[in-house]
Amino acid sequence: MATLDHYLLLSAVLFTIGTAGVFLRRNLITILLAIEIMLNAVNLTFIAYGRFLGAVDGQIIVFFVMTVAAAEAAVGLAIVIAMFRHRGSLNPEAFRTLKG
Amino acid sequence: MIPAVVAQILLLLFVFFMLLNSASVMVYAERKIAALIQQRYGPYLVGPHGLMQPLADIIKLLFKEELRPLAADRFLFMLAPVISATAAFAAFSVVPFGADTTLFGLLEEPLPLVVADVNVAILVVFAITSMGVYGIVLAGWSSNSKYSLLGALRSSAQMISYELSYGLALGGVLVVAGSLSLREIVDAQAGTWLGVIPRWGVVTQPIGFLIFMTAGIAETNRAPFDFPEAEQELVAGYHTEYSSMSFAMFFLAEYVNMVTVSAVATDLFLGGWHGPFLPESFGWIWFLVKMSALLFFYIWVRWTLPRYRYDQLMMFGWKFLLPLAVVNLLVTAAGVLSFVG
Amino acid sequence: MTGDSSMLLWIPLLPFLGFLVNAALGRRLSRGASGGVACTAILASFAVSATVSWPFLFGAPAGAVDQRLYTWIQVGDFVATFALRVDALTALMILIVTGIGSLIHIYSTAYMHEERESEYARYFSYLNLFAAFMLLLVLGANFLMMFVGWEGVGLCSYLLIGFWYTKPAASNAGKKAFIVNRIGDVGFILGVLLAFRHFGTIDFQEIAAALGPVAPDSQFGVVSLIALLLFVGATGKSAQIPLYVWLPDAMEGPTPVSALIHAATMVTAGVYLIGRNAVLFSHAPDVLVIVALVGTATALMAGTIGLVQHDIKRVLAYSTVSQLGYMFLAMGVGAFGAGIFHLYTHAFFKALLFLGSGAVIHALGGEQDMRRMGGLKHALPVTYWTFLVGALAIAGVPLLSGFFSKDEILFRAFQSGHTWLWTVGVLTSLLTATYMFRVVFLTFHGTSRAGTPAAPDVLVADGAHGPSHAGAGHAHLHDAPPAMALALLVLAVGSVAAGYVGVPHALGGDNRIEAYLAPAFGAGSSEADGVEAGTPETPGEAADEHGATLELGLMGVSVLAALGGIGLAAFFFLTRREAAARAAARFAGLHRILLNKYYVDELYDTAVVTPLVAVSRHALWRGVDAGFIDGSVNGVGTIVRQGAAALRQVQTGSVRAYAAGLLLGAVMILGYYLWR
Amino acid sequence: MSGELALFYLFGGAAVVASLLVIGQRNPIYSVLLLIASFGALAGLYVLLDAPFMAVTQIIVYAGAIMVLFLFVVMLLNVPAEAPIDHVELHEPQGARWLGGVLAVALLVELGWALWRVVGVDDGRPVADAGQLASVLEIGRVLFQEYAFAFEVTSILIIVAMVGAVLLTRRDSGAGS
Repeated sequence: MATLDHYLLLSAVLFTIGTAGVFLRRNLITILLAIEIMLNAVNLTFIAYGRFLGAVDGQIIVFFVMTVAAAEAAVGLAIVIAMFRHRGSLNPEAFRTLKG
Repeated sequence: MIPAVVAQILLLLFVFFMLLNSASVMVYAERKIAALIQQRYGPYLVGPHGLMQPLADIIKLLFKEELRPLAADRFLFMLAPVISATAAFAAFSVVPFGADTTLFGLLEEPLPLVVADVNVAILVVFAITSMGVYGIVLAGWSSNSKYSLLGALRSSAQMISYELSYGLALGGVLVVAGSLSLREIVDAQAGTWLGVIPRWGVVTQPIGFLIFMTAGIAETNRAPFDFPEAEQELVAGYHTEYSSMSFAMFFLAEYVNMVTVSAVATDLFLGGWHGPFLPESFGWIWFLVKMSALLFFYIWVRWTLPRYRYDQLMMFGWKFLLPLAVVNLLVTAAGVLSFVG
Repeated sequence: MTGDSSMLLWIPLLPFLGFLVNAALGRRLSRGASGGVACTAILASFAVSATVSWPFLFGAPAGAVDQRLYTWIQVGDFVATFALRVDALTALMILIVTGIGSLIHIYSTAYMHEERESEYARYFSYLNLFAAFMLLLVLGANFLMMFVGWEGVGLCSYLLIGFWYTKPAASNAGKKAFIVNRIGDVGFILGVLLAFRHFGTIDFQEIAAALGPVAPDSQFGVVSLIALLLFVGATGKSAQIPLYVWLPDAMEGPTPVSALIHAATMVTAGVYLIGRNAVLFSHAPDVLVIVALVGTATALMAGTIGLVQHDIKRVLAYSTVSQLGYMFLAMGVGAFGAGIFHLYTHAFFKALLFLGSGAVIHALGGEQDMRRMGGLKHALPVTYWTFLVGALAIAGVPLLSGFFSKDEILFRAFQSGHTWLWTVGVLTSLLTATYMFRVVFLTFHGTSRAGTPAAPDVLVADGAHGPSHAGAGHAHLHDAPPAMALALLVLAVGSVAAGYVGVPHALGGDNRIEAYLAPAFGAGSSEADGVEAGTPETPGEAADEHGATLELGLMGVSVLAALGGIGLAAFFFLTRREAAARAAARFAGLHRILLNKYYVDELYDTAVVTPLVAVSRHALWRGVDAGFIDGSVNGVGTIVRQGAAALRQVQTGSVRAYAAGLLLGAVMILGYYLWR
Repeated sequence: MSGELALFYLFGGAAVVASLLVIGQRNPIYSVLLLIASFGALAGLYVLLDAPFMAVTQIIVYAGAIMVLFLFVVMLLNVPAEAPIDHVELHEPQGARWLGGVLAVALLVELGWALWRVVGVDDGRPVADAGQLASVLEIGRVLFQEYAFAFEVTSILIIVAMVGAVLLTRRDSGAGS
């Protein structure tokens, strides 16, 4: 029987993986993916706790997180495209100059 | 006496093979009907009335050489058709096609005629269908040819656009039936009004039905929405580079998808296995009849209507179908609120 | 009796709507349209007021009608409901405001006719707005509501005094009025706050009820302080010593405005304030004495000044001040009924006089200096006769309204034991008669002195009657046009008849108005012993024989005073014009002092204004503002700039670095909570 | 070990491995696909947690829509696989990268620690109203009654995101330059 601890630990691991991804990868798209991983780790926590507390609110929150994630993906990818057109690269370090 | 587990497994295999068969049957039917529409004979050499034609096709496909472009991404190139086929088959798994049966007393407890009975079945179907996109997209991308890529992008764009109308059309029925489980939806359609009018979804949701069928055709990339494989422009689109078995899988997937859509439509709008003159245990016959009618409609449409232009398709999808679906959903909801409770 | 309380809101609302209309699309309206809108609004309001106050006037005069609209403010235990209330007193007031207001609106349609459309609409929008606020003032059921109206009328008076804002004198006068009123308002606000602190409520009735069982302050207590502060506010609004200085300058505004705001209604707000809080004041005998003193002093002072002014409107202004003094005298001796009675009659004849002077000015194309008038009797018959009636009324000639009310006051003053106050009152009434008839004779009798240059000793730049009239000369010497004539006649009738609601018992009348007003000064509907202390005028008490004979005697004296005053005026300004000049020459010093209004303005200027300006310039501006505030602002700027220069090093532009910073923070915070 | 636990380890392991691979290799296409896989595994976990509706939503929204968007972008830009660090065209400081990595590990340690403190809060007894948790009806009720306002607000959020995306990707205004 998987307890709350199992799920929390799992989501901690996933979250860390996402965090590490944000730093280690040198490709904006992959970084966005890593962020999605983090979001999902959080979602898992919410649902696990919702189950543990016997309330659907956890699922509701996840619902909203998904909405936000969708918006974030749309805008983020749009920015990525714009930047790629601008610099021809997706390496975040390619955009260090603070002036256009 | 067969234990339930065994029965379940048997059912699963049965459904699988029936779907496989349905593909070949559909191929034959398609060619024959096309011929009739075009005043030809169609296949008639292989076997009586060319009944063996599908078999011949399959054998031919099997013995073809498995080609793969050099520049292709090997793994994804292999993966794509598998995804398509899997999605196609998986989608059917939650579609019930008959009332519970004991197979004339062979089973001790009645067996629901559905591979997996989920209480959010309709959403599952929806989800798995949306997975189908990946097959196409990956195929197009991995085979690294511009025709494939274009076909893939087109088809995925098309599927995504029409998924919305598809889902909203479902919404109408769900609101009326008040459930996400296909079985309950079907059972909600049992019986008649005034003894003559069947309580089918198509009666309560005529517009929803039309939207659903249109979107379904687009979802399955059938004419007149068959852009992915628009031969004239894209030399068969995303599966240009495919041949032999992998091609067969796409082929299969397309027909299985048609079957799935028709089956779902039957469950949602045509009262599933409910119908007059037949006992419950033979409801699946009604189901087959209705489904076949829809499949015929598919083929009929394909050979009757010309293909749209791509921009027209998108226009139609976003500017007509989607708003219509939304309005339909709103009106339905309002109606349910005011009449039912 | 809580009858048609739902109608109360409409009384102030209708003029307000009129204001909105004229303010919003006045530019596009024709003169007829905007004037029509304004008059309709005020007349409708008058109709509503009449229906509302009908039961009070002719029914059982008891209790009050409330209309609570909503709870306006609620902070802790401070609750201010947006509530309107009508009782006997308010019923009278709203009738005066809307009634006189309507007449003056009508009068204005003709008087302001030379203005441009937009100006015309602006004028009427102000006028309506004033009516709305004045009605709110008198209808308000608590101090806060009253205060809204109080400030509102102040604003309108400012706007209307400075109506011809292109004229420096006018705009300055407006500012002066506004600022002087602010001083009074401070007192008012403090009074209200203290009242809330003391009583825990600001509702008039509740305060009165709270005071009911309490005995009056033996010596100067909190209640007295509240009363005193409120009285300071009253002096500001009602132009009493020491805050009367704004009223004469207010004559820069259009004459109908002077009639409506600075004679009939607004300036009486202070009197109303005291009447409204009769119970409160009657619990503060010391303050009542102060009120009486101030009132009397003001009456005398203003009367003397009025004696020598040359500007017809200024004479009227000073007469207004002195009449207000009378009212405060009445209030001071606890004769609230008499005070309100005089307020009511005064509204009629003073409005009449102002409108009459307006007609004269109108006819003479903006001339206000009496030394260039004269002999207008035949040219302006209607104006002349109505003006004469007004003058007789204010002079207190028997059987006219002024007679009854003024004598009531004097009688009460005497009865209350302040004999010398009574003496001064009589003297003042003599003065009143004198200067009023000086005006009459100088303006209407004798020979026309039109076009003679003004004598050099005219210190005040007489407000020309608006740019539109400037230079019009005396080309058109016409009598009042119909609209103005109508107003004049109605008011004349009023000035004669208005007094008969208060015929004293000595003359076999039943002092109806006093009986009628009595409950309004009690602690609401509830019984209250404090009331009797404050308002000794209950018919039975005043009707005893001794009182009657005494009253008759006093009456005779004041009648003699009035006639004597008229006689003096006739002697100096009708028959022996040169005698006046000689008298002026003999008492040159006194004459100059009077002409310069006791140099009060100059006094204030040196005592208050100059130091204030000096402090503001040197201490506040150069010191606090330039030194401290600017310094600190610039300092902040510098700090920010240097801090930014330092922090700029952190901005590597590498997103990853920023993210690392974020994560570091998260890790540290989490770590902190774990270590604890 | 019960069947549920087995399933948990199966899905959880799949999710972890997939996620590791997502950040573990250079080809964005594969990253996207692996992420989809990990989402699938998570969906499985949601089913274990009596949240079938969320599981399906996860598939439809994440796998079906968001990831397709990613895939599209990757394809359209035809993003090349990341170049190995030694021959990157512009010399980039690696400090932040490694710091980030270390911090991530530190975070994991801390989370583990925090978890270890509360371990055993859930004694593993099955929740009473699993059915009520799973019911779409209940979710709908809560979502549209208690969270109605938030729901409406998200619609605004979506609109803004749409407009923003369209604006950003317009040809004439690339990267706001």
